[in-house]
Amino acid sequence: MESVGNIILYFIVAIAIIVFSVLTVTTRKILRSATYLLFVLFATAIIYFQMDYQFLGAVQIAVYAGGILVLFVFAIMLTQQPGKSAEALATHRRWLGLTAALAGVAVCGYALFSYAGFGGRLLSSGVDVNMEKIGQFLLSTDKFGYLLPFEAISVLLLACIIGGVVIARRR
Amino acid sequence: MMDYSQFLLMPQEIGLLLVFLLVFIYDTFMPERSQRYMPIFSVIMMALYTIYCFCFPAGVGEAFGGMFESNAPTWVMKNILNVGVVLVLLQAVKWTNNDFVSVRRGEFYELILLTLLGMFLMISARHFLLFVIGLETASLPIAALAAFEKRYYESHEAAAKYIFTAIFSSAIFLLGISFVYGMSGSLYFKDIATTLIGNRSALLIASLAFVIAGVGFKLSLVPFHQWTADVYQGAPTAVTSYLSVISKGAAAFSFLVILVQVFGSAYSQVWEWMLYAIIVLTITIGNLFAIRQRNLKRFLAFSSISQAGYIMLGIIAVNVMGMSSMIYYVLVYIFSNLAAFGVIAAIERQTGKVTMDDYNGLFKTNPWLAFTMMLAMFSLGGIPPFAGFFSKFFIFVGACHQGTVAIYILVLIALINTIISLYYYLLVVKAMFLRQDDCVIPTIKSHWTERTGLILCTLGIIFIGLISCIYAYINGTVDAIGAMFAAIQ
Amino acid sequence: MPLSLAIVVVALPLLMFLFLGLVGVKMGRKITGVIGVLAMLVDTVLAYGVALTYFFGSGQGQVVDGVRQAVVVANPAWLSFTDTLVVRMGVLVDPIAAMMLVVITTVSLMVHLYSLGYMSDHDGNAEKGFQRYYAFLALFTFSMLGLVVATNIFQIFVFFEMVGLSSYLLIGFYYSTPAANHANKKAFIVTRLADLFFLLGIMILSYYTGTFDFDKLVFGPTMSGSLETAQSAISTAGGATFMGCSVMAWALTFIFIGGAGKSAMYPLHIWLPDAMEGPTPVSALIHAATMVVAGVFLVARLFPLYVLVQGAMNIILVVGAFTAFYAAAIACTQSDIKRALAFSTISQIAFMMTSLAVSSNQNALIEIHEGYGLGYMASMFHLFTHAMFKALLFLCAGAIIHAVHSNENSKMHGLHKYMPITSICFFIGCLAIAGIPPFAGFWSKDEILVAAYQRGLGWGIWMSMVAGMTAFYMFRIYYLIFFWKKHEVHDEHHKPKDQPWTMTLPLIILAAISCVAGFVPFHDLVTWDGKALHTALDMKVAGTSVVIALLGIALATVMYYKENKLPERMANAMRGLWTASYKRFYMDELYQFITHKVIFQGICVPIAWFDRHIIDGFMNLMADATNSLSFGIRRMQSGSIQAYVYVYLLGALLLGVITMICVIF
Amino acid sequence: MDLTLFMYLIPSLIMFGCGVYGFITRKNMIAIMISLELMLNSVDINFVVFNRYLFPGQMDGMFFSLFAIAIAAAETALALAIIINVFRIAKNVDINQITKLKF
Amino acid sequence: MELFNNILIYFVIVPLLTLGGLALCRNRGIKAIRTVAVIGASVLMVLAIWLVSIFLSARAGGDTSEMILRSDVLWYAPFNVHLALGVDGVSVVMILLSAFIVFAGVFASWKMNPLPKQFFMWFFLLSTGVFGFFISIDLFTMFMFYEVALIPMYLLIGVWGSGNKNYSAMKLTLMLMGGSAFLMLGLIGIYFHSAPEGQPLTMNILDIAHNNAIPHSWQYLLFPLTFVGFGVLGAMFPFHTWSPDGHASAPTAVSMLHAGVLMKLGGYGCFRIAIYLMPFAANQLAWIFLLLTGFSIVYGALSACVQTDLKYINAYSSVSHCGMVLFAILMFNTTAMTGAVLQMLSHGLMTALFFALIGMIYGRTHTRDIRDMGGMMHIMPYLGVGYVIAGLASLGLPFLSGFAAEMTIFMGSFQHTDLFHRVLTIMATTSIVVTAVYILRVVAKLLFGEVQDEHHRSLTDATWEERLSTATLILAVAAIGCFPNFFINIISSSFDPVVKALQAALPNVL
Repeated sequence: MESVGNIILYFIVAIAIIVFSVLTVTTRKILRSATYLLFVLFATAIIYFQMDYQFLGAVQIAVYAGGILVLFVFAIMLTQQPGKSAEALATHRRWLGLTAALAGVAVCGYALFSYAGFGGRLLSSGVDVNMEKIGQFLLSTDKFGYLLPFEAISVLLLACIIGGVVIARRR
Repeated sequence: MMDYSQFLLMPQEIGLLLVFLLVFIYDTFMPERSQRYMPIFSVIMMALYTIYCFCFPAGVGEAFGGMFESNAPTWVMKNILNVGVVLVLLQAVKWTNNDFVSVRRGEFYELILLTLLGMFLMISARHFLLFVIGLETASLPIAALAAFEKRYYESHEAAAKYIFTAIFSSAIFLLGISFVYGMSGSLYFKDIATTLIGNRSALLIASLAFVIAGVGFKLSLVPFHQWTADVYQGAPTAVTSYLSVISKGAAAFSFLVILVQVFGSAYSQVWEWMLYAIIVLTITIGNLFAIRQRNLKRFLAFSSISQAGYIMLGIIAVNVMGMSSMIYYVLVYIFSNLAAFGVIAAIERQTGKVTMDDYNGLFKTNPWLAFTMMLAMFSLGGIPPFAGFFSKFFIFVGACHQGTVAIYILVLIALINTIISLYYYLLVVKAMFLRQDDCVIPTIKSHWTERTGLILCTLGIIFIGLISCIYAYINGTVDAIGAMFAAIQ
Repeated sequence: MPLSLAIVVVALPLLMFLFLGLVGVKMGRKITGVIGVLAMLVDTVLAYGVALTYFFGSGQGQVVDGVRQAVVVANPAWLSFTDTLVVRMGVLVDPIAAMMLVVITTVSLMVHLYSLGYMSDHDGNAEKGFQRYYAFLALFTFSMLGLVVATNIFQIFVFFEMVGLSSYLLIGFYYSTPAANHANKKAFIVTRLADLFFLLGIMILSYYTGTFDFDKLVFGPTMSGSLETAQSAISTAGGATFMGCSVMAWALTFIFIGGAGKSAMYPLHIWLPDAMEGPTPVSALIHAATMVVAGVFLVARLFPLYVLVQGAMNIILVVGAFTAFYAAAIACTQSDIKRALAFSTISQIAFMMTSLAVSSNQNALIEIHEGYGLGYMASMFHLFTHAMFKALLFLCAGAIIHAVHSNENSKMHGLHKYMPITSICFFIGCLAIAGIPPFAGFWSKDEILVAAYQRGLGWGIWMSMVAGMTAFYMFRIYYLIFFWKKHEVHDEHHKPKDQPWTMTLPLIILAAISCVAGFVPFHDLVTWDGKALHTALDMKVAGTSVVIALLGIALATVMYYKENKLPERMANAMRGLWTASYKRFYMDELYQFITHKVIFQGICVPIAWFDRHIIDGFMNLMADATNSLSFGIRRMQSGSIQAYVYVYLLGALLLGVITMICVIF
Repeated sequence: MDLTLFMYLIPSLIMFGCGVYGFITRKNMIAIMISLELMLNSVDINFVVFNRYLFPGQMDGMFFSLFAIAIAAAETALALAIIINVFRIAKNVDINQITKLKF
Repeated sequence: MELFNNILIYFVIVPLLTLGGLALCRNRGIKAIRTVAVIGASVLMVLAIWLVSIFLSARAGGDTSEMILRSDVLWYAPFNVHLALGVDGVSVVMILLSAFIVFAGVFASWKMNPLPKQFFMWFFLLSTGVFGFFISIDLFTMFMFYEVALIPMYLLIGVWGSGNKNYSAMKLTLMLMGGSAFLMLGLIGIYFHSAPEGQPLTMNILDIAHNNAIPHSWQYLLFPLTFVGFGVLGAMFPFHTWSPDGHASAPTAVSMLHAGVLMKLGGYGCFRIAIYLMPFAANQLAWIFLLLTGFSIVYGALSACVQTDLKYINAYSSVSHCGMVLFAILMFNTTAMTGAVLQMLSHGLMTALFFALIGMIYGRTHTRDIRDMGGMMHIMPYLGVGYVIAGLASLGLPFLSGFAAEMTIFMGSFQHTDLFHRVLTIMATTSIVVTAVYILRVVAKLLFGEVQDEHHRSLTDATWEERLSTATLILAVAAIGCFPNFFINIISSSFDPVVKALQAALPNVL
């Protein structure tokens, strides 16, 4: 039996995610869209906290909300054109999007809900996810250690930096 | 806890990183006047590294708790990619020295090397996280490369199309992996495989579909292929050639590893038929679109789509013969396609012409270029005695080794499609040899690097098939890991 | 003289052909002609030597116990189908072969000699293609000789083709003229059609009997015609039937059709009149004396088999008897002298066929009576005499044509005054063919009529009637050429006259032979079983036939000796019949219709259309369909990322859903 | 009332669906990027939830999400750079404008 | 190297060396090019004649093995692909035929223009494929050489052809490649059933035949694939339509080599692979193909009757004659099959002769429409006589090659005990009349009659190289016609294994 607070929190988060997700993709103003995305990301962070993954939640807020969204806002500002703040949607496009989204949700939903292994699982308590553990796993070379991906993603980021340089250069 | 000696199992990756660093240092710190030797420097470094890799085989074993695996086939595959990259770089030397891109030429080589590193990770990864990182490393910088020719609008459009589709596909791929994770609780291929035995749930099928979609994007399998033509056409030719051969080869190999090692138990009835449908669609649609293309790069894009379908035949075979044929096919495909792209690049660099009609009467003015192009087309079309014939034959044999009548029918469909493909390959030959035109491309003098690249490709096209030890060697290495096909059900 | 010289007799013309064809064309025209004549002379001498040795020589064992045996001089294998079915290129000398050697070489020599003059203009210069002409003559002679000495039926077929070829080449000697061009094609194709049946016949025959060789089919252990051998050959077929008839009947009928094509039996006769487009000496050699009797020879060769297969023999009888009349009827109205002679030839060959066919007997094996085989002998006899006098007639016609430059008898008339020698020779020929004793035709035709009467009264009367018609039309031609009215001389410098000696000499020789050939003792020498046949002149038959012939001649004299209106009136009185006869009963038109309208327009053209538009169209359609499909689906590649992604996602979902449906449900 | 696994999957799924919808319908390229962020984010939730509910013993899912966030950041950075580049040359960010390469 | 002690390998090496020699020539050095080509072709001819004598002496010396001059070098170990060489009587005569036609072809393309060097290079690549096909007894190498022989056609027709050459070249290449697509699948299928369970798979034809391990159900699948695959090249109805267009557009020497030798690859493959390796299905399914081929014999001949283009006439005639080849092969007895090989020889030589002559006439008149020509016999007697001889050979005159071949076929086919086969044979036999019709029609229109075009009067007769080219072929045609037994003795014993296999597969046949 969950604590009532948890349940209420869950509903708030769930509804927030749903509502703001929908708003993100339906609003006509791009800046608003970015803002709604921020709310969704925050709500996601709350789920992570609820799952006891505080570190992840923090990263979510720091990287996503703090980093990526700022990027978005900069990009929006850079590409903003006077008088063209709103975009109109073509109806056929909307139907396309709707069918694709619904089909995707239906298929994934069916697949997930029909899977026998998920039924009735509850949140187990007493999982200790502390920073020390995370740090050690992150730099371990044994099984369940993540040293190699850690190194690899640095390469990825380096590559993206160089790529960004290539793109950003005037010439 | 921390056993850094495990890095010794990945000499190729580390070596590549070293090459990258050298190139990076050269690019960053060498004086301006010696910058123009930078491309040659990178080519030489890459070539030396490739030779080194050939001479010193990587060890066999697993590292990082089974996250990374090095064995003979991965070593061979990486070497093949190395060779391809050397050729790509060689052919790009002159292009990167032109005034418009010379400023960024260092980045070109660096990005190529980094994406290659990503592909190495894909090939050796036995853990989904590492695989995803490898995949992203291999695909994201290519968007930057596609946008390399800044003066052309097409280059930007190609980059945009590529990056959007790539991110979308990675999202789909991650969704699929999340389902897998939900079912198995692990990201290690081996652990997943053991927990998935006997699993025929809808979730598994959905996740398989998404995983196939995610990797199929890299391989440009139908229906995940539509970015291919636009990007190939818009991107600089050097990038296109890189994209069409190297990243396709790496993706094909890792695709096989994932399907066999992770989903091996779900072969029959599940991904067998998925691949079946995809192969039929890929080969057919690729061919149908290729027929009408006038732009040679776009044409080769569709041709490469259908070639990917043939590569898939080696995967659906799920046996040693199929896998070794697939690796061999990639090797041959690298040489054939790079020969074609080399000719296109050489001509485009000097005249800016890339459509088939521009090639009318090319044989009169540029017999050697036309000859090389013809060999490339014949090899792609599977005409003996060129290497393409052998690779095609072997991959069909490999597929048929699976034994069911359905596979025979699949091979028949593929074979009928080879006729269509032959048709459009011959269109190029026709333009060069049969057609006459008033404004023929004038006789051009290609740079020695281009020429060297083309000669190497030509030699490859002619001799890879005739020298049997190459295939025999690949087959031997794959034989060593033949046990992994035992999990197939 | 050894019989093995027969090989030389056959081979010499072949060598001449090769020599004249390859070397001769580089030499002078006249010299090649002379060489050809000399070679032919040698060949003739050798052939006579062989024949005389065979018939009258001693010590070679040809006659054993009163049976004249065939001698196989050489028989090398040429084409081995299976171990038993082997085509051999052999040389066999037996009575009819020896007789044919004589006939062929004689006529050929005459024609060779005659052509020296005929193939030259009036100043004695040889025509263009002279060498070619002699080469072809030599080729023909070789082929015909090869045919008659054949040791197996397939060899006969081979040489059937070869004589067909030579005939084709010689008819088309003046290949620039459309008529010759057309005629040789027609001749070849019609005979080829017949040869098709011949081939089928051989196939059936060899399939059931397992052999081609005459010594297993028709020759007994004594190497002479033997009904027992034939019977055993037939019985190997084991009574197999096809569509109600025994396979042997089919086989032999087909083989007869092959012979009928060469021998111009109705309805395969249509090529022969057209073949007259060739040079006249060629007509004399090929289309009167030798090649056209190949069919008769063929049936004679297989005589024991035919005797036992009643059905096939009856067909021959009916066809022969009808053709004899039919051709004679047409000959009565033709204005082109060569055509008239051609129909005469057809009629006479039909006589020979009929003669062979009347020999058969319902109970042949049971009662072999005295006169049995008379028809055979008569047929061969008539073949021999006919060759001589018909060659004579043709050569005379050639001389006339050479003199007046036309085939039409309207351009001739009254030539007797200008060409007396020719006229006399022609007259002798006419008497011979009309059956007036003591000329050659009388003797042979008399035997035929006797045989026909033996078979049945109806057949006898029928044949006698045709004999009468023969006399009539021959003299009609004779009178129209040499008398009727005064010759209109157009050019005083080129008055018709007797031709030079090269042409006249053969006429005289042949006329002489025609006078005496009737006295050759054929009944002793040429019989189907090698035994001498005892015959006596049947005065009843001989008498009537002479009377009928004289009546025919008398009628011709009344109508055609002097210019008068009688023929015209008679023609008008029987306008329909006359026109039909003149138009050869519209057989050519019928053939024309079948070949052009039915086969060409009705089958070939539609098939060619079908091939181009349906079969090839289908292949093109597949290519076009692929192309247009390719064009049709190009909208899929719309250039919009969102559309791409849509396809991507739906593709993945569809893949999943369909697999789910298949796997789970 | 229990908070089951599914209750967390539902918002995640809807988020993903919204991302798909947004990708296909939006015209502004940045808006499309935003939609993609939704999709990537929903996948992260999946991983975390699966990890926490089903396999709490290990932290694979959590780590995956961690890395996925980093990857998403890199992707976004690169994509936005390209968008801006396109904006420089095409003077707008309308996705319908970049359909020159087709057929 | 043991391989190089085998004379057979030189049939591949010599054309390749010639190819290399030509590559060294200068583009404009026409003399050098000709010299190299002639040397290459002559060496091939000498080799072929030598091979015949080796074969004869081997047989005379009591060597009764199925194939002689066997060599075997492992090539692709994983697939057990060998470079396996060996010849039996059929291959020997086919090699002889090819050598003759290559020789004649070189002279027929003496004045080839433009790019003579490239032309001869492709030409010799083509011959490499042809010879390689005939000397191989390994499925893979056979197939490889087969395709090597096909593809040069595209350029040879496309670059040096005439008329609607682009279309024709493409059509020909695609249709033949389509056939080889079926073939490839068939070969792969055969490979996977080449040995009994537990034994290593093999590509060696002889081993496969001896193993006789292909399950019957698979034979039903694989036999049609292989037969149709080869049948396309053998111009089997309804897959023959590439032939008229292709031949019409091809340059002389290419038409010669293609009709003369390449189309023979089809018939050869049909019996060596389809029938020999799958006797059961061959017995069961033969009737379908018999109907098709029997039909195409008459069909091709009738179609030829209405054509007006010389090459089309010949192409349709080839359909008819090649139909006869396949028809006879399907009769499954030694005589008919021997006839089929004779017919291949005969058709090869006389069609080559035809195409050579047509090319020479076309080179002078610049038209191939028989309606525009006439009386050529006056103008170019040598070519005219050659044409008549070719025509006579085609319509099956004795002492020329066609007769021996066709008669052997008809006689052999008629030996079949089954009524169905015999009726079909009778149907096929009718073609000899139709053949006569169209051949004589052409001869009459083209050679005889009046000269149609006054310009033609100034044309010249054959030059020395043209004479040499045609004379070679005429001699060969006559040689086969005059001494058929010589060839039959070489050929017929080669069919014993095939016939035995067929009998073993279905004892109640034959």
